[in-house]
Amino acid sequence: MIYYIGAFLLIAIGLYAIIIKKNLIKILIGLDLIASGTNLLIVSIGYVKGGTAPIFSKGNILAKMMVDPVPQALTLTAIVIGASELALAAAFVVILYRHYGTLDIKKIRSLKW
Amino acid sequence: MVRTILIAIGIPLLAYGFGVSFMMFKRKIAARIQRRYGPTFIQPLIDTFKLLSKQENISHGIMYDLGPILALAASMTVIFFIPIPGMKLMTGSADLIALLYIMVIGSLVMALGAGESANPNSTIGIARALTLMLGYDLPFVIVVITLVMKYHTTDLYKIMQMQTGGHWAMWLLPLSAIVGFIVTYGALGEHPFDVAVAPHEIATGPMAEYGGKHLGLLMINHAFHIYIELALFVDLFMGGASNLFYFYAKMFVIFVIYVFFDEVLPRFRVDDAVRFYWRWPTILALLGLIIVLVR
Amino acid sequence: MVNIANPILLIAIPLLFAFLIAVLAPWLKKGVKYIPVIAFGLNLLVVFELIPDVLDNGIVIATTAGIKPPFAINVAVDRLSLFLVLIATLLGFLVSIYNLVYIKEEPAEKFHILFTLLVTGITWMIVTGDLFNMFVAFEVTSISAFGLVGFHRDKDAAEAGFKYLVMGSIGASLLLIGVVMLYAATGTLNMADIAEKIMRFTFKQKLLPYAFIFTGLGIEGALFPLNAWLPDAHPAAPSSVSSILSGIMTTAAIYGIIRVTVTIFNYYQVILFLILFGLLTLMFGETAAFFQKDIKRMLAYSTIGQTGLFFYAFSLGSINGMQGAFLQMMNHSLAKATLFLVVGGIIFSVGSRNIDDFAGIGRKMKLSAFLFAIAAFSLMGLPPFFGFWSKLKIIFATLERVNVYTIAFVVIVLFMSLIEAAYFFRVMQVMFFKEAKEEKEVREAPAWMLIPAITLVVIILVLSFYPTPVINFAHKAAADLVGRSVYINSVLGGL
Amino acid sequence: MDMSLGVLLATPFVGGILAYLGGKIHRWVRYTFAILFSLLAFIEIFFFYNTTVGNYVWGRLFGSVLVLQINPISWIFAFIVTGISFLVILFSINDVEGHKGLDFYYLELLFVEGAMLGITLAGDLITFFMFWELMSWTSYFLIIQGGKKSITAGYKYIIMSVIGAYSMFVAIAMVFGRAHSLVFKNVSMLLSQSSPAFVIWFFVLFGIGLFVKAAVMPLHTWLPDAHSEAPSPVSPLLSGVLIKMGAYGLTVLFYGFLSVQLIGKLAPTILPTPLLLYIVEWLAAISIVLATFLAILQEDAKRLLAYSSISQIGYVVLGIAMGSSLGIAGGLFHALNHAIFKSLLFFVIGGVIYRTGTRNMSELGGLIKKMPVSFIGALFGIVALSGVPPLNGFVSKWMIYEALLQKKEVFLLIMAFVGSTGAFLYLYRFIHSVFLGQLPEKYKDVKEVPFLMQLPIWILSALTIVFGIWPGLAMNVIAQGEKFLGITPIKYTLYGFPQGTAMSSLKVINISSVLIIAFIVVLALYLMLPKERFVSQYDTYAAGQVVTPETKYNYSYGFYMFFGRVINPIFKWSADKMYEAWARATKVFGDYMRRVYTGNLETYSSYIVVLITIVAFVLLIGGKLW
Amino acid sequence: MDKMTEEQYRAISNMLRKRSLWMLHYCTGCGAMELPPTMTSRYDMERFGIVPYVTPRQADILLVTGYVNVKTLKRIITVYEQMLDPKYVIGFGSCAINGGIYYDSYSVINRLDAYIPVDVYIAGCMPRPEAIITMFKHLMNLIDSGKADGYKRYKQNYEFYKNNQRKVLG
Repeated sequence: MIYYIGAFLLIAIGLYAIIIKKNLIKILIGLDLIASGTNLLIVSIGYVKGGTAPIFSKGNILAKMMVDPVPQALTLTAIVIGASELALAAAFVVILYRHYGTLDIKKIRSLKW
Repeated sequence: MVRTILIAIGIPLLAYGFGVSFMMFKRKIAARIQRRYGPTFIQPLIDTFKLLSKQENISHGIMYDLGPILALAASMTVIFFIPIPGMKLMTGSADLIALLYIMVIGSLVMALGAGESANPNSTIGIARALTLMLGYDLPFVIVVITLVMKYHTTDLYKIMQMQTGGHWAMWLLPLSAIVGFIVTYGALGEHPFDVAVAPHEIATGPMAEYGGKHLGLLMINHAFHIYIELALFVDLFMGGASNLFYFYAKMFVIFVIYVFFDEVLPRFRVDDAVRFYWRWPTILALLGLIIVLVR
Repeated sequence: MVNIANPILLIAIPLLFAFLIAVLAPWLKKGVKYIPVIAFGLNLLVVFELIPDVLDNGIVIATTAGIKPPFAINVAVDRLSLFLVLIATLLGFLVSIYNLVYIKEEPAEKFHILFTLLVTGITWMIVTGDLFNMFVAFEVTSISAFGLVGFHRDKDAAEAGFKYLVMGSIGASLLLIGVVMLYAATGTLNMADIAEKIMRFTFKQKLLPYAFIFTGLGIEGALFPLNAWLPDAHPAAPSSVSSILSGIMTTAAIYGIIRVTVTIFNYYQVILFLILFGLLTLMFGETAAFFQKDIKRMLAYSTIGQTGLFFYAFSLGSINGMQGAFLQMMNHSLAKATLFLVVGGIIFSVGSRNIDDFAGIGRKMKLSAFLFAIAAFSLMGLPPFFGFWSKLKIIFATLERVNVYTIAFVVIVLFMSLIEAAYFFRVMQVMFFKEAKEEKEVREAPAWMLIPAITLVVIILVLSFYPTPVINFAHKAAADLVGRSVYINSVLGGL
Repeated sequence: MDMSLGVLLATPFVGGILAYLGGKIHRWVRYTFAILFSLLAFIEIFFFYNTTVGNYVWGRLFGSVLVLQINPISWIFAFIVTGISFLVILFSINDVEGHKGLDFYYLELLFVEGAMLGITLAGDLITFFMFWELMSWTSYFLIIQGGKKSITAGYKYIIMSVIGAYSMFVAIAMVFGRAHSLVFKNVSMLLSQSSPAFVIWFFVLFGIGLFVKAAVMPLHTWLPDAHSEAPSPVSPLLSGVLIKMGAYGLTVLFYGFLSVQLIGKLAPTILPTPLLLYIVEWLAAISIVLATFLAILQEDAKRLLAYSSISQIGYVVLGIAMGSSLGIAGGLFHALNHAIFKSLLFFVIGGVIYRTGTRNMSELGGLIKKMPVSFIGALFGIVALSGVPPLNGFVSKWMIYEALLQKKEVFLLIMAFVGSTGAFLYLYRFIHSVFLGQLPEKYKDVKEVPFLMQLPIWILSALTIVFGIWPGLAMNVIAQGEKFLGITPIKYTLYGFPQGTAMSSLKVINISSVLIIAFIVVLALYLMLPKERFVSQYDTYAAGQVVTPETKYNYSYGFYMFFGRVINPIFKWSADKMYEAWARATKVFGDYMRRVYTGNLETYSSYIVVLITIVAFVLLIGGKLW
Repeated sequence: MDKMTEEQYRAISNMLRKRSLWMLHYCTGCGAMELPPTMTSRYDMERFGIVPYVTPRQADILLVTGYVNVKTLKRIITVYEQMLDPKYVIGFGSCAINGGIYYDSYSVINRLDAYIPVDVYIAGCMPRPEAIITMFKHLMNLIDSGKADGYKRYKQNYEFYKNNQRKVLG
């Protein structure tokens, strides 16, 4: 249970950072927090208390005691995607910094309604 | 056949006789009201003859010539649709509603003729005349509708017939009759409704450029016009007449009253004339109409 | 003999070619730009091969790794998917032709990679039968779209791209949360399987995952409060990309919502409140579009409005409504893609995005202006163009039941159509009937940029005058979608 | 026979495309195609004279068949459409020569004709609506070719048209939701079985669409702008034909879909006419009077005629809405007549604009000497329009008045009469300011319009006489049409109406022959008198002042200013201003609405959070907001 | 026979014409002061069929009441030329005859006769209504006998009159 709460807390903090913080880097951190929270959530879904890795070749381990492998696969994928996203975001931040000379989001407002 | 031809020739002559006699009386009565001796009795005929025999005539164009001609022709047409004692004439071909429109032809064509004379006085006169027409048309239409509602027909001859024996619409529909009287007054263009002619302001308005034979035709037309308006009033409100003498007498009575008013009243401004017509005559006419509808 | 009527090829071919671009770029240099054309040409072939199968059987399913669906990732093309795949591939093909001339800025090969991936992602999203796969496709689409939006690397592009990226990744995370929740509840990721298993759940148990998935997809699908990135991102992207983004990407996301709502959750008759999203999206989109001076921004807002319109039609929850929605999707995809392509050409020649600078275009760029007019007419729903039939269907579907609500809906929808007509007519007035202030040398766009638009307009015209097959097809697609058993049974028990 | 309807309908469209393509080769190829195909359509119409061809299925959609049909009622309107369109094309050839984008112009012209023809031939509501919308936007492109101001006018036109069309659309969709078939017969069957509320909704929504096109007050505001700003040859098409489509639609709505009995059942009938029709009659009467008054005060010739169109279409609607045999016949006949004389007047003023380049009446004058043919056309036009015998306007107005008298709807009659008298005012103003009065010095070299532009004027002038003296020609079709609609057909003779049809009989031939004989007599008298000599226009009475060419001695600006003083208080409020206020309010509201797209990332992100909360909450309460 | 009827027609028309004289009074000076009493009840000009009219097209008599200066002469000529034949001109009062008390003014025309043909002059400063009526009677006699032929003279001697007019008006 604590994992779930933790995961959602992470997501909430991430959202908070994106909404309140004015610095682009902090927004990036917020994004990362959301991604991490999600990953934590996925992993914790598959988690079985005291379980082991789901490797059949070792034998003599009950299927029940195995951690569900699918969420882990999902997590790996999600981490990869999240990382690439973050990298792209960082690239954007660099470009923005080049254009505006600042990281303050309040000053990066040329596009409006 | 012979009778038809006789009627066709006789009716306009009769109408002209009636009309021109009213013109004669008018000048004589007016003179007497003003304590003058007044002109010769046949003065209008003399004037007409003089105008027609003018040796020189001018014209501003074809439409200028056609104006008086068509106006006179239209007036002569109207005469055949207004029944006279003992004769239905052509009332079967055109009823009251159509008659109202046939009566307009003359003024409209005359207006076109006067328009071609390129004289602003004429134009102003016509503008005023048309506006005045719009003014008195409203109460007049209401009166006509009142009559139609009362007698359930638009056939002028039938309306006239139903009033025989003293059941004049004048007694049965006094309000409408009063309005009809005022409207006929405006249609005749006498004081205080002579806004269109107004010699002192706009130099006789539409006639400003007309002289000679054209004016002569217009004088003849005026005689017809008086006849038409009076005959229509007599037919509508006084039940026509059983013979020509009574017919003439009734018209004469109405006409004398007109002349009295004409001589003592000043002139309305044109918008005041319209306002006048849209106020009291309209209210009275509507009252008359509502009374007929409710009964 | 390999059966090329295999939906997996739809994903595999362009993916392969996308990597080929990266690999071959140093050798081919400029020649790289022909690779996407080849890729989508092949894809188009596959789709055409698929058409008879789908028409006959209603659905074509392909699996990976030779395991039966619940346990393996599968790809399923039913009528609805085919409908969209066809459009997506077609647009991909045509726009990649357009790109041959249009893309001059370096690094061109990266553009082509991203572009290929974008269309692949969209296709993937449409054909996949697996929820997590949908997420992955969603991400492939998104990331390539982020990149393409920021492709110009100028002020606007960077800002728009960054906004889009933040919004998009939040959306992706939400989608993932929803998917994972469903997995936690049912233990499977296959759509048909989830649908089967979720039937036992009560209404309220299904709520939270649905909310997350809906929101996640809604961000990409430009539903009202989530669509704020769109008017920035679409205009900032190169016109060819805008036409894909506007034409098919939002539609694909909406397809995701439709698939999830109907096939998985079977919610379509219950949550009529989705109508609100449709209507609000429509209202805000069209109203905002009315005030725009920048033509691409105007078209972007118009996309929001159109999305609202067909989402509204879908959320009516009846077969007729969905039929209308599909028709409108098709109309919007074709027309809006054409508009962006044509406008791209016009901007290419005029050098401005301001509507007022388009004065006199109607005389100097006759063909472009004509194409613009036809597409705009179709989008506005003027008879006898295709948009008229779809709008007719939507209104008819709304008023199947006459009550205060439906009348109010219809009034809003029509009023918004009026506003749409108002701003498109304004543009056309400027283009055709306003004299240019200064005589500028404006030449017609290059032929390669016109051919895709001409093709699309020809398709629109054909559909306009012979709409019956498409209408019937859309009806069958809607019926199949609503009768979920076709999909579920054939995925689970099929093959 | 069935297929021939399709051929008829396709003729103008094919002609339009051929004219467009032909124009690329040579302009005369374009003209040949345009004239040929519009004439062809006009000739084809006569194959359907007095026939009822029903149910040529030309397509299927959403489970409903798309049907073409023709009956005597639609024949009348199809006749107007093709006839006037043909003349418009003839007139266009000289008038718009040398303008830009002529190929497109002829394409649109023929497409508008085709769309209007499609409306008259439509046998189901989808076809009807489709052509209705087609007509709206194709005519929009015609209107905005009239110069700078016309763009605003066209914008107004298209917006109002689209609003009207959408209102109609809702009505059609309502019917489709119930009947799943939109063939006219099924629609009327459905409506006869539906609840009164449904029928009233249908009536009102469908009616609004028609009223906008027919420019019945208070939905008329597009008309004065659009008609006056459109290119000269387009105005006759708009005024003569396009607004008649509204009248056609009303006829179909009142008596095709519904019937007098059915409308009567919807509301208690204490009035002589069913309540809904009575309201329509009043709207028509109000537009007659107010539009007349507005026309009186105009300075722009085409604007004057445009207001006159509103007023005259009021008569048409009044007649049609009356529900009696005579009234409907009068309304339909007036629609035909109005198409003739209003097109005639617009052609005339088009010619004047072509030669002088202005339509401001106070700048014109005295053109009678320079353009006699146009003057004759104008003369016939105004005499016919003012409803004076012996021309055609008289008969139809007479029929409408008599029908009103028969039904004792006296107040409507009063308004109709006042409108008609008011027509004398503005028509006189029109013809005087343009053709009579002083010829300005700058127009002393003006020539008569070329032959191709005279031709429509001659033809239409002749038609005003033909239908004025032989109304039976038109009554023949109209009576058939009334029979088709299930109304007692009107009794008529070739020259008028026998006793019993109206309050009294009418023989137009007698009136005209007496008039002609009287004219001949007076003319003979006149010719016997001394001859006149012609004088120049400057030799005129000016109280002794010498009038020179430099003097502007003409009365034409503020012609009825004094009358304006009487009626101006009525026009303090105008529907136009009200609509504009609404539009402004909507715009301001929309401007506030779009501020949700603030452009701030943090705002957008917070939307997401808010939305998840809302969605979750709504789902929590059951997902049902209603 | 033809000649006889012609003669008779002329006689009759002259007889009637003299009974219907519509006048246009061109009030240039103070002479017009005496016209109102002549028109109104006391002397009642209408007895003779003489009525004031408004425009030259309608009128038969042009009444030039008072002195004529250069400016008004132009108007008088215009009006006179606008009148229709047969038309008559009356020089009213001393000023119209020879300039009267303004005879030596730089701007006053002394002889109206030289510019338009005058049929009848009436002397007096100013003429009394009785004199005016006598004048009209005289004019009627002239018309009856066919001697009031000013309009014919104007046409015959058009060049003469025009020359005179041109001299003054330039």
